[in-house]
Amino acid sequence: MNAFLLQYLPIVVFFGLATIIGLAFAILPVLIAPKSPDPEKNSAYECGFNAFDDARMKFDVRFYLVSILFIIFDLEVAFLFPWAVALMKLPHHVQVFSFWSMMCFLGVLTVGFIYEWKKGALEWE
Amino acid sequence: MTIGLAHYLVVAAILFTIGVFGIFVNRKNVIVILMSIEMILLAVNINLVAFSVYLHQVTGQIYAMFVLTVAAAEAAVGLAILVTFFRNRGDIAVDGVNVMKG
Amino acid sequence: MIHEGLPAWAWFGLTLAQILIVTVVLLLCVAYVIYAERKIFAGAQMRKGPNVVGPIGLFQSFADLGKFILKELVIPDGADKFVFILAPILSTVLAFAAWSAIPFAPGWVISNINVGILYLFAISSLGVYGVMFAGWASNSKYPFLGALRSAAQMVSYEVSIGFVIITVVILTGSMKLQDIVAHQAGGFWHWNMFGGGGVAGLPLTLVMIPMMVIFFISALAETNRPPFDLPEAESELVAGYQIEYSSGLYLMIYLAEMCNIILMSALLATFFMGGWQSPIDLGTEHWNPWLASFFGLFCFLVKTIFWLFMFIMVRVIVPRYRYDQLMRLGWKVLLPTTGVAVVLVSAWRVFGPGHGG
Amino acid sequence: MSFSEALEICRPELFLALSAMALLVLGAFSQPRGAGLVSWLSCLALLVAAYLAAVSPVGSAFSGGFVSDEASRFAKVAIYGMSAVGVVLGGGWLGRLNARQFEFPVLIVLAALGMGMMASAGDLISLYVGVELQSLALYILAAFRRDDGKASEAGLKYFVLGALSSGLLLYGASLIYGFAGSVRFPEIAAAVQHGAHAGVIFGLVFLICGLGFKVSAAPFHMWTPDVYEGAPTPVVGFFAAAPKLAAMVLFARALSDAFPGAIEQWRSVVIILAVASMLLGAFAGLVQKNLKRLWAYSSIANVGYALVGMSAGTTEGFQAMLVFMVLYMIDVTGFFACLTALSRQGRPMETIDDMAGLMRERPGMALAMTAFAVSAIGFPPFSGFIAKVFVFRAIIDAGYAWVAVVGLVSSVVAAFYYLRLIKVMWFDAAPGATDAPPADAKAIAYAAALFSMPVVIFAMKGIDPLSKAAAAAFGLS
Amino acid sequence: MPNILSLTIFSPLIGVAIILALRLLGGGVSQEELNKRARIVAFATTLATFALSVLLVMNFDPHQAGFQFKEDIPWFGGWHYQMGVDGISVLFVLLTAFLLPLCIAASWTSIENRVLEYMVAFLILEALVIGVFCALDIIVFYVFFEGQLVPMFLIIGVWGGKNRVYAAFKFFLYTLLGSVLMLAAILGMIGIAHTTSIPELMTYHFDPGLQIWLWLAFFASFAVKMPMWPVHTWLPDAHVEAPTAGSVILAGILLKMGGYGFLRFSLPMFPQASHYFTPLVFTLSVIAIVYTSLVAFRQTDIKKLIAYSSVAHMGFVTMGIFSGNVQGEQGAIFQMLSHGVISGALFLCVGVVYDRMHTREIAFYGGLTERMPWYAATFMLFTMGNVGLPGTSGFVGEILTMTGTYQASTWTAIVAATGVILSACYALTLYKRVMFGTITNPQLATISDMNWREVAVFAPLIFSALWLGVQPHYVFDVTAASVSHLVDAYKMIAG
Repeated sequence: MNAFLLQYLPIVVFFGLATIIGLAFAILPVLIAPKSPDPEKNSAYECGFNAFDDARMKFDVRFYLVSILFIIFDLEVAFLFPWAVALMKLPHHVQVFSFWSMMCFLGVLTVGFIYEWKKGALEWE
Repeated sequence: MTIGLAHYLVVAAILFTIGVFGIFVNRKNVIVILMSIEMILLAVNINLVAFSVYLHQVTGQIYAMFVLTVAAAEAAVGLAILVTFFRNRGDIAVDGVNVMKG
Repeated sequence: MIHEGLPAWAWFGLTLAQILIVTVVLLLCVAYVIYAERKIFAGAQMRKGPNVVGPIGLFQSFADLGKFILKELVIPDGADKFVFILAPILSTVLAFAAWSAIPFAPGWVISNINVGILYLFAISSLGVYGVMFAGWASNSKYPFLGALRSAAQMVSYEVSIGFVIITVVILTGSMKLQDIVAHQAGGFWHWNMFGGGGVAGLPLTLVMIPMMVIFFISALAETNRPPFDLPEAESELVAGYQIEYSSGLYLMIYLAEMCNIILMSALLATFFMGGWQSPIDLGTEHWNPWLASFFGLFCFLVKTIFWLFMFIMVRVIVPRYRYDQLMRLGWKVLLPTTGVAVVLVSAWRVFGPGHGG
Repeated sequence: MSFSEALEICRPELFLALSAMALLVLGAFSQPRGAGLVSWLSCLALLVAAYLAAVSPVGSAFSGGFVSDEASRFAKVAIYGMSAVGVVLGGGWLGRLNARQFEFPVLIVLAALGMGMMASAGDLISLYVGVELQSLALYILAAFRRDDGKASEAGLKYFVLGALSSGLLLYGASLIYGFAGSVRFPEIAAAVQHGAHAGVIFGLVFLICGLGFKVSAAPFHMWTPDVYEGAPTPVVGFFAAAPKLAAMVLFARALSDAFPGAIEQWRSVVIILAVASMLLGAFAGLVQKNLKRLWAYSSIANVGYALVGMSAGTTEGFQAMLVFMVLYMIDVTGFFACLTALSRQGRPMETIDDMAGLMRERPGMALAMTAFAVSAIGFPPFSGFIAKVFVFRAIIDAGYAWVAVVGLVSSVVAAFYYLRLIKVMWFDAAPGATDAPPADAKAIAYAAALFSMPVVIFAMKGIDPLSKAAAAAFGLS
Repeated sequence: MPNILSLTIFSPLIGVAIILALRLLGGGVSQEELNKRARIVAFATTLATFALSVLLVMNFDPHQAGFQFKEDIPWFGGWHYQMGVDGISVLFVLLTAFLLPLCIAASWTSIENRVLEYMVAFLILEALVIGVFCALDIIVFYVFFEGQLVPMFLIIGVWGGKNRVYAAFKFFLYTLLGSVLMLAAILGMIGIAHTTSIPELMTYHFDPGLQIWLWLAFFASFAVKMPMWPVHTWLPDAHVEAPTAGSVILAGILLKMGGYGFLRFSLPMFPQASHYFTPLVFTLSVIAIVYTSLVAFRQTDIKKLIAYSSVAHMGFVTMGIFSGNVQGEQGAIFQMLSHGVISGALFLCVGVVYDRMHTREIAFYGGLTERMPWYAATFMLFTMGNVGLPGTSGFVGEILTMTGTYQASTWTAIVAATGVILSACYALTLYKRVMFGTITNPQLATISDMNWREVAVFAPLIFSALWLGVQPHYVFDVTAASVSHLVDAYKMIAG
């Protein structure tokens, strides 16, 4: 295994340890806590009513919209990272070029944003 | 064991195959198809990045960035179409997608 | 902290020890942050707060821990058991694992990866899954709605956080957190919140302090903290996605939330306030390395605690937002602002003084 | 190559991109009333882009990622022109439904931009970006009627299979990149000059499969009938025309510029695609009742013919492919313009039986549709004949006479269903009165019909040398 | 007159334009009036075309073997709009232009619906058919050759009888299948010879092995068109269902294109293959002559009977063509011309009674001599012509083809001669059953004899049938030079 990957090994170990902690918290109560289930206790919480209808119901389409918008914008942010890292390491004239390139990119993004705004995709009434 | 190019390619190929199968074998939910598509694209990205490192070129990683971005747009469009489909049909089962046959 | 040349078992042991230390300290911190929160909350409301368990209630959190573990673990009938249990574990794992990239002091970082920011960004994005799983697996309406709201809110603010981080990356030119901290050496006017470029960079303060504030606000939303605690708004959704949780599983959700708050504070300190750098250059590089490290840790802790205090004070002072206000703030105010900030910062760096132009 | 020169080379695309964004903003600010204005401006923008493409300088920009040569100019003029027609046709149609939305023309402009990118792609990255830009816009166009179940189903199917095909294409591209060591076509060509690595061939097959999906060649055709049937008619008219040409040009460029050394390998694959498409298009069309579906199979068959030209692997073959696609494009647009124009008591006429007695009621439309059907048979002296002659001449010259025979026989089989349409229109009695066709669709249909018969005879004098120059620009001897 | 050929070809299209203009501009005019004007325009146009073709023949120099009145305009892709006629084709142009006015006249009253379209279809058909005989570029030839399918398809399908759709489809698909194979061969030839010019292709020597395939491809097309046994089955159907004028065109002209194709392509371009396949052609021809004659004998429909007799007569033509000597070729050409006149006339004769009674059942008729003496006489003349009675044009053609064939293959000629006898049998039986005896069918009681228009239609046909019969040398004078050139070239290569 090379040194590059070795850097990530502690993270894996950390994940493992965290998982152990998590499992411990999940298993401990099972082992030591009392158990007395009854139907009322095990039913879903519904403010005193009996549960009706499927809980996994249809929900507002705006949540979809938000997720779609998120996918787009988050990816654009991901696009910015390498640029941001590299920007200051370039010779100046390339820097200017790369700056304007990214401004074009952001400009396109802005056009999309304006469109969304005007179409009311960002409204939440 | 040293992890070489071949391993990355095999992983990518497996992911790719799972993705393709996910599209054709899946009978339950269109969302699964969307996920399969993402899986295919990720397989491609693994390929690209692996090759890029192996070839000591940055091109592959740039390509992967493009793929990522486009994949996001694709997912967005796919979800949007899925939502309109759902609003018309009230269901997104794959078996339901067959009003037109022939 | 890669130690080349060590045998594998020694390396592994060392790493494990470091991780254990971080974990234990983190758990302790969580305990006392909870305690502090309750105390501050009480103080603001002219109450005493916890004062029974231990001297001035110092062991309150440990008592709570015991109580949680000793309570019955109720899993609702209709729940998807596997996912129901997985959700809090996932949240906890992510909340802990994020710490592996945080630099506590010079050289004190578990994994000094060169894409540290990206790693943190990824981990915090995954946090949404814990919430979604929890809400969905409960098979109950309140959790479901709470999870949806929470997810939508988290992703909405994630974008602004991304842009803010971009400004930081532009200033420092690296995604390695150690580099970011190192870049802010030389006195507080080198901190990113003041432009990160010494005296010449001071005009950027006008951009970077708002960025810091926005990061803070977004962090509140990301962690579902008041005033953006709509997913668990008790007047509407009782407790949001956590309603059905109890005992150890609830503990974990709570733990994860607290961990995340501390993490966000630490990030704020690292990104904008120089991390373990002291506010005034004391020439620590000439000190005994251990002393310098502990001093760095001290600076880091002070800054983190400051932000934690801010977290708690916001909860004390600011009333809760409405959901549409929350979304509007995220998409229509923070997103454009941060976008413009990215442009300004990059333009400053390219065309501003000291960089030709 | 300086940056400004590079911009010069991609000027038409630059212009289109800027206009698309400007139109989007304009539309967003002027809604809901500005849709008509945006529509006309889009049309204008496409025509200007076509002009710019016609006069754009030859060269390659952005380290070979964007190529402008005779081939791309030829294709772009046709693509942008047809897209402008698509805007007019679709705009009028939406206007009649009182569902005018400014997104429609903007999406067509974006799709056209993607097609322009495809026609100019000089490396695997711009290939992919072009394909996706085009496809994403087309997915939305297919599902543009949000409240129509069939349209959204069509959009969904198109999306799923389109995305799958992009995946295949991309996987192939990644393998080619890895094993050939570059994404630029000339460098790939240099790498595969003396026998290609198996990985490259593997990638090439995937690439061909992906492109096969995009041009809807059998056996990657399964989305076509459903999408054509479900999507709105004018949109289908647009689908069937410009994107196919763009995909074909891209196909040709990828094969000729990047894999001239592997011609033996790709030729056999393309021949298989071509033969399968021709036969499937001919036989599966026989049982169709819905005209849109029928024309979907017809388009599969026609893509097969175009692929025949390409599989010749010669300059003549590529020229034949270009000529075929251009002539076919005009025919198919005209046909769908007819379908758009025709309705009976407000219900669109979509099945063959709906066309009964059309000759009595709307002789003009019936004549136009007859012209398209006859042309689709490949009947002289209609444009379809000229197109097929080009294709078959090329493949026979390349020494694959059997492919030509298969193609000709399948065109006889296909003739049966075209004849059935003519028969229904001319011989059968009409069940009821048809509505007056709208002027825009009618004008487009008539213009296309006139092109298909007398005009083409004179137009070929121009198209022939242009397409020859275009084909010569591909990297084949 | 430099462009007389193009003028002849495209003059019918001028009529089309006028008719369309009438339709578009004649806003307030009644349908009746429009129909009438369309008929007049069509008739006048065809007459003008005929006049042009007469002019063409009069200016034709019979001593030259090559192509005359040549025109050559470059098209695209190395193709040329190249036109010209030689001794073989010029008379077919005349025949076409001659029959068309008669067709228009014959359908003056029998076609009542969609008259405009009908006339347009006929005029387009005429242009295309003349184009076939004049084309000197192989692609242009194919365009014209194939192009006439659509108008014919519509003529049968729109104005035909009960089973018209079936017949139209059969006609179209049979012919199309044959001709696409020819197209493949044409494209192959162009690829090898790098020219599309027919005169140049005629001098190009194709590899004998390849010739076999090319010949077969061309044969597929021409044999269907001709039609030869066993691919003749579309013809009776098409004839039965087509309107009278459609049948006239079909039998009179369209069938001749197959024979013309053999003369123009198969023999000169693929001599070795033609020689090689001569036995096959002979076999198919005699089968056609004998078998279809027998089939004709069993027919109950007058038109079908005549259709089968056409197949039989075309057998003589193919036989003559492939005999490879001057008599055979001359006879074949003559037979085609004469058959054009006689079978056309016979179909018109059927049309006369069909217009009146709307049936073509032989059993329906009987004893028409009583009521329609003029008609009976006309029918008699053409029946005799069909049988090949000396003095009529049919005789000359049959005797010459058989003489030619005799030199090439004795047995073929002998078997074919039985066909002459058989044709006498069925033709005379038909005549007897339709014309003689007493009227038994009461519906026939009111049937009237030919009116002046019908007489006017038949008069030129009667004249030409007799004139060709007694003065055949006019034809031979025109064709001699070209035919001997053809035969010489053929013999030189094929031996």
